[in-house]
Amino acid sequence: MVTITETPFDPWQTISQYQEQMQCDGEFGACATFVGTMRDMNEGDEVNGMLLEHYPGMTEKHLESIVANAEEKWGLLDTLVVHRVGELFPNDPIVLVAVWSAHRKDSFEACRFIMEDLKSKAPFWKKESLSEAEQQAGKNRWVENNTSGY
Amino acid sequence: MVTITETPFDPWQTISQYQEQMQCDGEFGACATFVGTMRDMNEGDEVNGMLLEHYPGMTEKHLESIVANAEEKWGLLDTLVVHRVGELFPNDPIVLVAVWSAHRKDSFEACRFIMEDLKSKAPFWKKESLSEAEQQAGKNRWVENNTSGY
Amino acid sequence: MQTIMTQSKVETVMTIKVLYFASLRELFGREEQALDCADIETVADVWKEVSAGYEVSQSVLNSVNQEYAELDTPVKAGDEVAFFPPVTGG
Amino acid sequence: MQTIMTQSKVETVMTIKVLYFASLRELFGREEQALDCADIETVADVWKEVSAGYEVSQSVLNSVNQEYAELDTPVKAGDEVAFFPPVTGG
Repeated sequence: MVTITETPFDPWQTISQYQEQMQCDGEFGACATFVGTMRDMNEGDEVNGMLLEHYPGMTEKHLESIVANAEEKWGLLDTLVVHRVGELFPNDPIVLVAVWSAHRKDSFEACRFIMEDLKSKAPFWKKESLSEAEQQAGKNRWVENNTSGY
Repeated sequence: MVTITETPFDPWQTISQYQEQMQCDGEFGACATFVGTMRDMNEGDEVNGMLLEHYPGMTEKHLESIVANAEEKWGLLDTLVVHRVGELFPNDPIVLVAVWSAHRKDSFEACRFIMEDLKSKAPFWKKESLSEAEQQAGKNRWVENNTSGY
Repeated sequence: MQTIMTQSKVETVMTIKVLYFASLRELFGREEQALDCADIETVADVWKEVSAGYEVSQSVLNSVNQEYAELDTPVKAGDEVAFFPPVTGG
Repeated sequence: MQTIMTQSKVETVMTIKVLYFASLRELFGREEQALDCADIETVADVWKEVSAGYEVSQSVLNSVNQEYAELDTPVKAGDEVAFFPPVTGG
């Protein structure tokens, strides 16, 4: 399942609730997850807030195609992707990827694959507010590139 | 932190509670986790229950050295390992590894490294009960080898 | 993708919907526009029409109908074309 | 690792504590024994004393004082030696 949300979410509660309604009890031996969280520093600067923009429609389609690719490439039982958009603050969870499979190799590899594809291709854009003064003056900065995760 | 427990645990609640008392809010941008869960099938046979034996003392020491090795190799902010022992049933969580770091590459790699080292070297042994009848007759089987996760 | 339309509505479809995101939205000062599709054959033609002389660079990505596309990807009436910088989600 | 002991307690330490786990515990029918350390120099010597003729194989692992060891690892009085099959946790 892929969800884009403007509402802050608790990643552990979200996984827990999702897992409870899954239909593969007893089948999954492995669950690999990744949670990306907003830090209060980036490139040496203090960051007070962030605006996360996306391309409604294309973003969902792209994430669903990433998940479909992963499910085809590995033997997965279920996959959950949640991504926050809108206004975020330090310590807010940004993204959650959880992958369930029978054996650990598949969920480990699929979870990392989904995150890397999401970071490099899913249409999201981050704009950072570096200080409250700058924020009020509208002097924010777009993050220009994601670093590689491999 | 490394914990061996005979008590069933909820992995998501355990991570959530551990994270709340961590002293690195705003610093961690990444958390990779792995949860291993007992399946109801193994090697084609239905499995009703499992006894997980360990070597008290050596197991804890070994897990702590794995965590120390990972923390030395990657830039980690915090690490949590929980492993169940005693009598387990299908769908019970067996092991939880959670790794927090500033960037995703470190937590992804360290989480997988810890799991592989745990599976190949930490002194735990699984004995499966294949059916209730066999269980009552004491005819259980030791799992002989863990499969590779790479 | 095709629907039966009355004659009066055909006119509205003879345009291309162009979207801008993030820094490109701010640069162009708009998030969306309808472009007459006359003389438009590719994404590059769309860019030339809307960019007011800005050079297209490696840091301008594009999509056609919500799929990643290239400058030489064909564009026709009714399509949705978007321009945006490298993505930074996750 | 060394503690000062009264003369009367020295005797108890002139043994090696041997532990068995999992299928080896069941095979030997015991989980622990104290072995007189006379003539014991290595893990292999311990195995010979306790194994009643069972061949040591690749599927028998061992540890000395809770660290993985080899058959030729030295063993002395007061040490804890364990034998166990390949591990299957996680």
